[in-house]
Formats: sequence, C-alpha cells, structure tokens
Amino acid sequence: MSAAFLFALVGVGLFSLGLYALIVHAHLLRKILAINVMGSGVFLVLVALAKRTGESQPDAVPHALVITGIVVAVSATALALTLMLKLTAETGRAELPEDQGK
Amino acid sequence: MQILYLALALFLLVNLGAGMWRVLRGPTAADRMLAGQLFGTTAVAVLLLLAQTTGNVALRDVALVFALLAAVTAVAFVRRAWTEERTNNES
Amino acid sequence: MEALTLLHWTFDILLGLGLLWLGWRVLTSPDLFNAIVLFVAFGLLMALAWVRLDAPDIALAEAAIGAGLTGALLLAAFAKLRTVEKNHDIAGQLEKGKLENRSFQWWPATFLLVVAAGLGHTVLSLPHYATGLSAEVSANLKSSGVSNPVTAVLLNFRGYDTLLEMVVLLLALLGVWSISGSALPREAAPGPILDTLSRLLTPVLILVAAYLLWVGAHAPGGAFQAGAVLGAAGVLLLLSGWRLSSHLAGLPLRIILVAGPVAFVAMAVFTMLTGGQFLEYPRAEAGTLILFLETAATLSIGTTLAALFLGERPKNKREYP
Amino acid sequence: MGALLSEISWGVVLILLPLAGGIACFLFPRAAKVLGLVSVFAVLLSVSGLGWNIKVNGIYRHAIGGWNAPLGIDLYADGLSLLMLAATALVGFGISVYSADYFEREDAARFWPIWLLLLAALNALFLSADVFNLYVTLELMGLAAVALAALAGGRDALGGAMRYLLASLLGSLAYLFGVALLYHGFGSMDIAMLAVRVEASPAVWAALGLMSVGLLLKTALFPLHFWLPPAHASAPAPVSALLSALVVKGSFYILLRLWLEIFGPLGGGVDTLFGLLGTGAILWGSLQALRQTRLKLLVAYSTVAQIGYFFISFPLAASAGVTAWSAAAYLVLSHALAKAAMFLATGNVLRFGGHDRIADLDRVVQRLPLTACAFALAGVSIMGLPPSGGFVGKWLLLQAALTQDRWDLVSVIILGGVLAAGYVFKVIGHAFTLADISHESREVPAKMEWAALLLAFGAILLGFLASPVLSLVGIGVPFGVSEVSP
Amino acid sequence: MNPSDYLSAALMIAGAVFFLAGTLGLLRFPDVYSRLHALTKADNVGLGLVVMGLAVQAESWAVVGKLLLIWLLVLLAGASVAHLIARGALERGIKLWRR
Repeated sequence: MSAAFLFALVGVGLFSLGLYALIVHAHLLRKILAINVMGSGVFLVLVALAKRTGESQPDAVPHALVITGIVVAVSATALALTLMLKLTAETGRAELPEDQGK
Repeated sequence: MQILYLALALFLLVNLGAGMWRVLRGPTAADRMLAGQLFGTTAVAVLLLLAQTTGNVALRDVALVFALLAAVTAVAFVRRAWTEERTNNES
Repeated sequence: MEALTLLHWTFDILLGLGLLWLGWRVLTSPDLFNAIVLFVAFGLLMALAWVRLDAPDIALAEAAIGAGLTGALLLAAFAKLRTVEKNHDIAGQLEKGKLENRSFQWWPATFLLVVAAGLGHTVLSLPHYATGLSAEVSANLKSSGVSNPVTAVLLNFRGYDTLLEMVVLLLALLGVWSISGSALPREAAPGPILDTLSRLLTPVLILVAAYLLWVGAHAPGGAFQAGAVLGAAGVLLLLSGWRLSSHLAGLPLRIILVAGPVAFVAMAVFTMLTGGQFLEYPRAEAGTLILFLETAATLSIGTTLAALFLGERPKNKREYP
Repeated sequence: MGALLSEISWGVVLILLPLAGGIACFLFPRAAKVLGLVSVFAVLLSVSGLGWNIKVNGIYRHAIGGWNAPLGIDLYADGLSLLMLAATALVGFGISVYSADYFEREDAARFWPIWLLLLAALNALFLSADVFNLYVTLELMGLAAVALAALAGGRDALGGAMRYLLASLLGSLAYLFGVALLYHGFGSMDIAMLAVRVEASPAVWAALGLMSVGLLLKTALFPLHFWLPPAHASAPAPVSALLSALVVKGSFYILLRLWLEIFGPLGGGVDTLFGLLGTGAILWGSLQALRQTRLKLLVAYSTVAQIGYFFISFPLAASAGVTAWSAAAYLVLSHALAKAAMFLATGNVLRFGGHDRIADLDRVVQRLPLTACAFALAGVSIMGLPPSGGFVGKWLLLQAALTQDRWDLVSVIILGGVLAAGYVFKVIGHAFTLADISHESREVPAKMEWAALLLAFGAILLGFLASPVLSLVGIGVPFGVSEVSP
Repeated sequence: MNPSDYLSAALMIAGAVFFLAGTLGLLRFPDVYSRLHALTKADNVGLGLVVMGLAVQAESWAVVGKLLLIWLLVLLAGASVAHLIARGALERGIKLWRR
C-alpha cells in the first residue's frame, strides 16, 4: 500500500464524489464544480499509478497527459461557465430547463 | 534536520486544516477569502520546506508561482465576486 | 530512518484525507461562494499532492491553471451570475439555491459507493511495480532536443497531442465569443493601491513566465505553465481596468491568439517538406525548434486564457467584429 | 502523377487542411464563406487521394514525429476509417454548400471557423490509432459541437447545448478513466499494441465498462440518449445535420474500433447487452418519432432509432463477423447521407414557412418540390426500401441474423423499418394536403434545395454501389475477427 | 548537528510559532479587520523566519536570492490584498468590532 496506491484511491474517491454531485445537484455552477473535481480525480489516478517505478524517477508520459488534460479542463470550464451565464440570462435560473420544473 | 523539515511541513498542513474552519463559519465573504489568502502563504512555506527535504529545486519555482497566483485570485475576489451591496457612497 | 518514513506517511495520509474532505465540502457546501473558495483551496492541496507524487511540472500547471485561473474564472462567473439573477428579481431562488441542494439522496449515493468500491478494487489489482514507458522515454531523451522528460514527451514524442490541445483552447475561445454578446461591462476605477500592485506584479509575472518557458527545457516548466502565468498577468491587468486599445482588438489580437497553432502547423509542413515525418524535428536543431514552438505556444495560451477570463469579444469599431 | 499522388502523406493533409482553413476563417471573418468552401472541397479531394493511396498501397500508416508506436502516436487508416472519412467529407461538403446561403454575415463569421475545426477533429479522430489521442479528439469534437449547437442562442438552444456539454464532458472523463486503466495495466496507449497485450483482468473489465458508458453517452444510445433530441432539434438546420450525421458517428467509430481490436475477443455478455439496448433504441426512438408534432424533433428521434440499428450488429458479429460489421458500416454511411438530407430539407421547410409544425405543412410539395423530393428519398433510405443504401445495410443485417436464426433480431429489424415508414409517410402525407391556415412564405435559395437533394441522391445511389464500397471497406481487414490486424 | 543547523532550526520553529499565532488570530478575533491584521502580519513574519532558516541551509547565494524574492513577493501581495479587502469591507459597511 505505497503512496502511489494511496493517492490513486483518493483519485477514485474524488471521481465518485464528483459523479454523485453531478447527478444530484440541479444548479449548473455546482455541476461545473463537480466535473472539475471528477477531472482532478482521474488525473490523480493517472499520476499516482505512474509512481510505481520503485526508487527511480516516475514515468513521465502520464505527467504529460495530465498537463494536456488540465488545459483541456480549463477550456471546457470556461465554455461551460459562459453557456451557464447566457442560459441564466435567458431563463432567469441557473438550471437546466427540465430541472426548473421541480 | 530532515525530520525537522518534514515535522514543520506537517505542522503547517494541520495549520491549514484549522484555517479551514474559518472558511466554513466566516460570517462575511471577506472572511472566507481571507482564509484563501492564508492557504496561499502557508502552502508557500510547506513547499519551501518540502524543497529542502527532497532536495528538488523545482519546488521553489512552484512556491514562486503560488505566491503570485494567490494574489491574482484575491484581487479577482475583491474586484468581481464581492457581492454584498456597497452601502455608503461609492467613491 | 523509521521516524522519517512515519512522517512521510502521515503527511501523505493527511493530504489524501484533506483532499477527500475538501472535495466533499466543495460539492455539498450550502453557499455557492463558499464552494468556490473551497475549490480554490482544493486546487492548492492538489498542487501539494502533485509535489508528493514527484510531479513538479503538474504542480506548476495546477498552481497556475487549477487554483489561479480557474479560481478567477469561477469568481468572475459567480459575480455575473448574481447580477443576472438579481435582474430577474428572484431573491427566493437565491435562497432556494442555497437550501434545496443539500438534500442527501440515498439511491445515487449507494450506486456510486458500489462504483467507487469496484474502481478501488480494480486500481488495487494493478501490478505493484510497473515502469510503463519510462524506459523508452529515457532511451530517446538524448535525441529529443530537451533534457526534461515531461517536456520531451509533450513537445516531441507526443507533439501531436499538444497541437490538438492548443486547438481545443482556441475552440473554447471561439465558442465563448460566439455565445456571449460583445457588451463589455464598465470596469470600476482601480484605485491607487490596486494600480501600484498591478504595476509591480505584472512585470514580475511576465518575467516568471519567460523564466518558466526557458527553464522548461531542462527542469520542470514549459509552454503550458509559462502560458498560464502569462494568462494570470493578463487577468491581473484586466482586473485593474486595463483594456486592449480598440485598433489592436481586431486582426492583431487574433493573430496572437492563433500564433501557437499556426506555429505548429508551419512546423509540421516544414518538417514534412524536408523529408521527415509529420512533426519530426531534425535531430540537430530539435532543441531550438522546440523552443520556438514553445514561445509561440506560450504567447497564444496566455492571451487565450486572459480572453477567456474577459468572456466577451473585445469591441472593434473599425473592422467587422 | 502516380508517384506524386502516393508520395504525399494524405492522412496528415486531411488533418492540417481543415485546421489551417479554420484558422484562416477566424483570422479573416469577411472571407470566411469562401475560405470555408475551398477548404471543404480540398478535404474532399484529399480523401479521394487517400482512398486511391489505400487502394494501391494497402493500409496507410504514419508515425508522427518519427517515433514508433509505444512512445509516439501513429496515424492509421484502413477500409473502415476510409469509409468514415469519405462519409464525413461528402456530407460535410453538402452541408457547407447549404450553409453558404443559410447564414448571414454575422453568424457566418461564427459558423465557419468552428465547423472547420470540427471537421479537423473528425478527420483526426478517424485517423488516430492512439487511445489518449482519441480522448483529445473526442474533447475537441464535443466542444465544437456544443459551440455550434448554441449558435442559435435561443432559450432551448442554450438549454440543449448545456445539457449536451455536460453529457459530453461526463462521457470524456469516463473514457479517460478507461484510458488510464488500460495504460497502467498494459503499458501502452497504441490500439494495436493493446490488442496484443490485453487479457481478461479486473482492469480490462473496468476499462471496458467505463469506456463503453462514456462512448455510449456521446453516441446517445437508448438509455443515454436524453440530451440528443433537444440539442439537435433546437440547433440551426446545417448544425443539426452535422450533429446527427457526423458527430454522433465519431464516438460510435471509436467504440467499434476498440471492440474490434481490444474488447471483442474478451467475450462476456456485453455484445448481447448492446443488442438489447439497440433494440430498445429502435423501438423507443421510432415510437417517440411517431408522436412528435414538430418536424425537427421527429427527425432527431429518428436519429435515436437509427443509432439502435448500428448496435444490432454487435450480437450478430459473434459468428457472422464480416457481414454484420459490413452491415453496420454501410448503415452508418447511408444514415449519414440520408439524415443530413432530411435535416437540410427540414431547414428549407422551416425557412420557407417560418415553422416546422407537421400538421400544417401547407402544400410543401407544390411549392418546394425539390425539398419534398429530398425528404422523400432520404426517407426511403431511412426506411430501408430496396434501391437505397439503407436497404443494403438492413439486408446484410438480416442475412447475418438469418444465418444464426436470431428471429428476435430479425423481427426487430423489420418492425423498425415499418415504424420508420410510419413517421416518414406521416410527414409526406401532410406535405401533400392543404393546410387550413395559409401564411406568407419566404423564398428558399435554390442552392439550399439542391444541396439537400444531392445528399438524398447519394443515399439512394449507395444502393447500387454495394460491391465496390464493401470491397473498399474490406481493405486492411478491419473486420477480420479471427486474426488481429497489426 | 553543527551550529548553523541549530540556528536554522530555531528560526524555523519560531516561524512555525508565528504561523500558529496567525491561525489562532484568524479563528479567535471578532471581526474582519482584526483577523486581517493578525493573518497578514503573523503569516508574513512566519514565512520570513522559515525563509531565513532555509536560507542558512541554502547551498548557494542564488538560492538565498530566490527565497528572499519569494518572501518579498508574498509580502507585497499580502499587504496590498489586505488593504484592498479592508477598504472593500469598509465600503460595504462591515462594522468595526466594539467591546
């Protein structure tokens, strides 16, 4: 149970937490936060498991993947936030149309 | 010396946790953002200690970026996300 | 030695638990603003986790993009959200937004507990020792033109991913500009202190960005981290009321925004014409070519991130918007 | 000339061309329309170049950056990818001609750069042989599709786009988690290398589960289709055509490629599950389509139904491998053409009458003959009547089902065809009748009507080109169930 | 443990004590302004002491320079942000605490 697997399990935990919040919460800003937390979870799993190289340096490829992933995540978040703001301007509520009923 | 560095880093991490309580309870938005500022400074200290423990020079660059970015987030809060109405006359 | 490993262990366990607890608080905190501040703190702890996993490159990227820029984006969006909701005069919704989200629903929770357990078991079933591609990376590192393995993978071995990913950034900006109108909110006067702060910090930020760009060849750093720090400089300028002059806001701004992808496409055509494969740098000049690409990438990433923060297309009277 | 043709690396041209075109349209918004049309036409030419290259030299392979598979990323194109690239180029060209007149200056400057970057993402996706690279192309495709879906800017367009974005991001993250498990389990991200190294283990089952859920979410297969109808129905007509005909096929192609190379040989009941979901999609989609009162929603639900047909081929591939997969490939191609024609025809009707309520399609046949004919021909292919490409696809599917005497799937295929006939004729019927309220109409440019008609002709023409297309698809033995293609 | 180790250990422990003081102030003080006051001062001094403690151990003057640069930046940022928050709080009418 080395540090690699500890942080990998934390990553799995974050992924599941984010998925729960994405399903349960109706407010769009919460959903966007949930997706960011899920993304951090997957990245944590990717990098944590890269540390299973014993004493030597960890595997550099997952690190590059995660840097690419972080930039993709920030651009998706920016688009989601703008879409949320425009939807709220149109409907008055920061929720998906069918959620506004309940 | 290694043990001292790591013990202090651990202590500061616990310190962060204590500061977290203010984020949750802070009556005003300013209190919450204040704790965000605490996070920045303490994280810089933890990083510098870790840099010394592991001998990884790059962590000092991370601490440098931390110091700068904490300020940007705080300014973003002050200029944009402070939503309570401005009660007395706006300057 | 026993005490040291014990300390390392407690630090990791505390950090792991802190991450999980903060993640849970971010997602279930009653107040939205509180959730955003907690998310910024979550980003800081994530950066510490990357440091503990010997990933300083990612710690830099997380510190600059995860905690810094995403935090600023969320705070700005939160501000606009409140003003928009206030215009629709639905104070009740604000309260409702606070309360109605804290109900704990059993069905999704149990389902996700099962999913988490399954994934946890799967992760633990993976072999305890695995080197992945680190052997290939170190074997080819010498001929990649840089000595930092992560930059070698990002810019040379998997340079194609980086090209596509810069197009993702450009596309996000195109999407944001096409969705939002171009009505720029009037920025309040910055006041003396903020003015001097931005006057002092912005040059330092730009200097640090250049440093990170340069150091990326042989130590953690590189185009994305430098671009993010440059973006933070842009955000600080925008916050203190600075705006791009209108005659620059047309074609010149767009040229900088596409500088990165265009540099990559030009490099691709150049490498193909000189007989190599797509994006195959000639061995001798690989280092300098990578540095050129990274400079163009840093410029366009920084400008794009700042433009994403602004959210609106800058007004340009003379030319078609 | 032959040397020159085979010397150019067409795969790379196919990726860089739309990318450069998109950037050019962004830089010079006033010339966006001309640049866009030129780029899409050039993409069409380079697809034929690639096709010629593959026909002569066999599988197209290109190691990017000069690094071979495990370290670098490989471009790989066999018959299957060529078919998808050809479908994308053909439908893309038709839609571009249509959009040239559909958008005014303001929207055109927004549409063309995003559309060309979407085209670059689709080409990159069909050419890539690296699992993480597919994640980046998936994300690129998702963001471009969302930006286009939100172009109209109305309340339901934004709602549909937001729901689509959240579903797309969730799908990409689930897919990425699967990539992480595969990489850390077997040490490579190249599909061919994974195919050799993968054996049944918890990591592979979890990766299969996560990647399938992610890709099914993006392909909108039956239980996970909730985001598709509102997003496709509320988008501008050419964008709806893009989403239904091309974007949905991208994630299906990845699932098919992963299934053929990595997950298929593992067995397990997953293929029967896909069959069940496909059946559900056909029945549920068709019934919903029958109930719709608005034309665009009807066509969107028809997409949900037709996607079900693609997944019927999974359970049938157990023993009749090549016929089942060729059927799926053929259905994908003909659906792309037919559905694009249908959505463009719907766009014409919408522009002409200002509404798309099926009940009062006031004498559309007399006043928009070409559009009505396009809709009818596309309907023929969707239903699967003899001369059309849809018929060939369904016929191959029936053949595969009959050889394994899977009578349940045979009945589903035929019932699906009947239901499809139901909703197509419902629309055609109204097109002939005289609606009670007459309303002023707006002139529809001829080019838009011809674009829809030519795409519909393409779907019908496919019915006659069965053997050449299938032989082309067979290059590189993508469906060689027995031996794994290198 | 030669004398320089003792010196840096003492400096760093003092720094940690200041951090502790800063956090206690943050938790205990009644209103924003006093918390701001406690936090900014204590943490910056704490960081200064930790930086000096590490500087004693630093292998080269360049490292000492970098550490000091980091500290100065934190000071600059901390001070101006503290002022901005305080001014903002005043404008929003957050009352000062009176016994």
